[in-house]
Amino acid sequence: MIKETSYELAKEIPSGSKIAIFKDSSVPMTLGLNMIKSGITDLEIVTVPTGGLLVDLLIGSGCVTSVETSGVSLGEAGPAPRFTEAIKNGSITIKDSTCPAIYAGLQASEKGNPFMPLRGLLGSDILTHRNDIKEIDNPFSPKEKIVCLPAIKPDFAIFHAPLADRDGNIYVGIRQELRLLAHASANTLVTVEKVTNLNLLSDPKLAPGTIPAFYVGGVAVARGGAKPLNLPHHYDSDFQQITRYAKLAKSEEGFSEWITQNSIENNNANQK
Amino acid sequence: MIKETSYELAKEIPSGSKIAIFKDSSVPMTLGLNMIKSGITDLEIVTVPTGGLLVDLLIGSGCVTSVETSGVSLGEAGPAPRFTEAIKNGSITIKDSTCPAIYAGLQASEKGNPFMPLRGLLGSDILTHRNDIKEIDNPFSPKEKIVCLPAIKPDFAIFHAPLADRDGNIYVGIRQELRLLAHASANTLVTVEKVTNLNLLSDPKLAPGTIPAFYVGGVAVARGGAKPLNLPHHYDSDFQQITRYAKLAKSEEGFSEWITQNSIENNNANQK
Amino acid sequence: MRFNSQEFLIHAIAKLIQPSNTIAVGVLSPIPGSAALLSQQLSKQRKKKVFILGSNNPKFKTSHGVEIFDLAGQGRIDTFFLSGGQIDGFANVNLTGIGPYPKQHTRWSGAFGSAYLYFLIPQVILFREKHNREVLVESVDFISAPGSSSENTYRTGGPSHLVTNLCVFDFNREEKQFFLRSIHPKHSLEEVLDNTGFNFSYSPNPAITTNPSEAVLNTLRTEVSEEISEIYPEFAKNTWP
Amino acid sequence: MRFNSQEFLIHAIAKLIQPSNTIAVGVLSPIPGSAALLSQQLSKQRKKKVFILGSNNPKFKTSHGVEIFDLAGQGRIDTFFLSGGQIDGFANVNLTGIGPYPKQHTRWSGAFGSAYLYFLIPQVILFREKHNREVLVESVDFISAPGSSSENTYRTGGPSHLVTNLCVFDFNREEKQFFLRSIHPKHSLEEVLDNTGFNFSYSPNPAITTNPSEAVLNTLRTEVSEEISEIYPEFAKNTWP
Repeated sequence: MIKETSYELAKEIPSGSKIAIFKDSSVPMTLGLNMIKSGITDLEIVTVPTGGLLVDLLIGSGCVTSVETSGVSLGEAGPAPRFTEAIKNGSITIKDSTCPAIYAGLQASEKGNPFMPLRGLLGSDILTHRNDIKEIDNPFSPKEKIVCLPAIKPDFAIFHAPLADRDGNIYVGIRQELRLLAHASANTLVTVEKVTNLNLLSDPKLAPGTIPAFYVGGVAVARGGAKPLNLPHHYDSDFQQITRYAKLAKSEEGFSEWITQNSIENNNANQK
Repeated sequence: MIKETSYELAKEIPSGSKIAIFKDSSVPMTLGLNMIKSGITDLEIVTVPTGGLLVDLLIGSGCVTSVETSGVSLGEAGPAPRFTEAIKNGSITIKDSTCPAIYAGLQASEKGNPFMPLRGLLGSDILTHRNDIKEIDNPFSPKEKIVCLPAIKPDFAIFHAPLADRDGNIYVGIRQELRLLAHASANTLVTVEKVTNLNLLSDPKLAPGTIPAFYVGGVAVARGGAKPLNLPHHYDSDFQQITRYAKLAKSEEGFSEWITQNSIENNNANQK
Repeated sequence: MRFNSQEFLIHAIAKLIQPSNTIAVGVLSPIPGSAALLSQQLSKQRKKKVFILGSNNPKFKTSHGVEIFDLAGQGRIDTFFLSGGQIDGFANVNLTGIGPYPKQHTRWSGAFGSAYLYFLIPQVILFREKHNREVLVESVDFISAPGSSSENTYRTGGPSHLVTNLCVFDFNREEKQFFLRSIHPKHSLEEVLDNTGFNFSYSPNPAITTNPSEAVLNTLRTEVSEEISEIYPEFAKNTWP
Repeated sequence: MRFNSQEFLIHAIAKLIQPSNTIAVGVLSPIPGSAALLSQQLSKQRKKKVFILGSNNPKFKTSHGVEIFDLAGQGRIDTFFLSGGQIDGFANVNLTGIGPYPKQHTRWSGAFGSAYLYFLIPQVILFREKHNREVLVESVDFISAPGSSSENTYRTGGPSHLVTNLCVFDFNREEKQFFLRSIHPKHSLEEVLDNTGFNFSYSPNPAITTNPSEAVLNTLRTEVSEEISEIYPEFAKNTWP
């Protein structure tokens, strides 16, 4: 269950996998950089519900074939340059969505349901371009059209969390969204700041914020594994670093420069 | 927000209300006895997903007009005698369901969705007798019939919890199901063992197990408010007391005897 | 080594669920629960997962009441157990009651999760100790959960066996019929036929259900009895006094 | 008392949302966020609730990312804000991009929650500081979220106003058209007409948007600036240096 390195964990993910990534406070940056290093390709990314730095990095590194998303940006640091560029030149397939539709698709998968109905979307061009979303008559109000979203079933949920125990239980605290990712995905791989000998589910204070190991296929320690993004109560976002990325990544050359500077070294103990 | 007594809280619930009650570890027995004392009638009970002692008490006291449930029993103490009797003599309307269908109906309401699809149920006599459940063709696999459950929208969720703060935030710990009840219901009334001056949402260890006050319409202290049922980490079920109820409540006279012995006194400080 | 009837039934069920990786046990099911725990003990190297509804032990409980149903929907549960006030020859289960609905003269608790889990868990074992013509009927009065479904119903699960105090049946899903797998020692085919209200197929010389070995009994009386006593103290006290 | 343009716009928006009990603010929305907080400060006795996405303050955050959408679906949110790369005269919003889809030559982030929340929150205020013909177009290139819907669409929400650096529009849902509610001081009807790419109705002598009072400015510069600086430190620094 507990892997030696996050590179080992990254290698568990085959090319072509569908991957769910939560939007913030838990973005597995170290794991993502290790995936890039492992030479992974053809990923189908599902952003939950939006994406940022990691999604842009994976796209810029040529690892991605499609993105299902409600939006990708670097937040206050501006647009996501590699995402924007990939859309313009058609190098990735975009499945535009809206936040609650991504949640609903995952919730359908969580329940093992084939679909989830949802209000909204009708009359939008998002719907026009999503042939996989169906319109039906609301069976309880037949004059109403309602949208049915197909279940979204990722092969892997990946995220970074503060703490795991030896059994593979993961403490996520208030990030209850990660529970949905784990339930909806066939497998869940997690990097953590540290591993405790305590059983997280046995502590009544920690249990409400703990995802049981049953859903978890692998764990690796990656100290600072969400940097330069934040992990609440551990470290804040490094806004300067993200802004620097936003500027550099406007060109492919700049992007390569950033990647080279930030790539994972085998012998970098802090990011193993 | 914080009421003086749980009787005052009970009086917030008008006759005819639809009430959601979770199956265990949080059953608001004191509040329920106060509802009986207040003379409430015509309740529509939704058991989440099954019911026990409190539901039987409310039925036996003539407070209930209908029950939507996956099952009512006293667990190891045997059948729920007043429920069984009420079914036989037709004094309540029964809406038989199955556990995940009750959850799905509440989850539909939580999302503001008109319905939720669910596998199962087809070919059962439960479905035969539930005209409010619709069958449709699965829009993603048209040869498949699938059931659509209407949203269940209780007027009130009522439960007992270990702790509230002055603002009305409620600590439920691992009882995350109560969050669903609060989200799905128009209003939530809660009795607690005690009220703390600390803000529960500000403590990162307690926040994952806390329901925000936004959903909560009223709170009252009721020490031992789930007795004779259990509240984890506070007190266990009183199996003898429940068994005694199971025996007595087989007759109306015995039921009245139990109610008289256990009814809420105005001046009973421990159960106020 | 001597053993009691509970130990015998626990072992009989444990043998049926041995291949399964994830076993869920509903409320008020001490014998299936013990069988799941025994099966887990007997295959420790495989890291079998057991969920027991009603347990407060983090090892066996889910995080949310809906989770067991979600897990079944996701296909992550291999084995589950159901009982019935009535069970018929088509493996239809009645947990609701007898008589014209809704004012049934005999009313049980209700369907619980059966009307969902029976459709979605590949191996559902029916277990009812009391083997007589009142329980095992030709046709149930009320179908809480059907034993089989038409082609337009999504169904990945259903009945696999029926275990009683007399015998073990296999359920043949194609033929929608029970087949007598084995008779418990000291019971006879005649006894089974006399006490069963539905038709079932059988060979003229049915197998005999295996007794638990000494090793199994030891495991039962140590690890299993300890674990199950947390959830069913009364049952544990009666079975292993 | 002097004030800056941010303060003016915050006040203009706060006036529009005064009746509302529950206000939600999306990400990257410092001016609407400040307006929500101002409105909360100005009606303390009413216990207004403000949700601010992206805030880590328990006072303003939800417990789960999906909760804001669920709350909207439940009808528990009165007011929300949207912006747009393009906004047209029918209040259609484009947050996606310009050019033939999907390989759009101008690509923005994406629709975020707009394609849902616009349908379900009764008062949605469109806010875009930049008032010109590139933004306020006759017809958007891509409808991320439509301003109105046909009768067979469940819609309890939609556009109520559009606020820019020049003026405030009301949106008339029956006529599917904007009406010029007021022009900000120092700006003219001509300027609004020149810079708006869509037709709108107006009276020949439009009202002038009210300036914030001294009391309002004091509240803004104390309570509001303190609260918003937790979420948007850069914005707070620039607005109240």
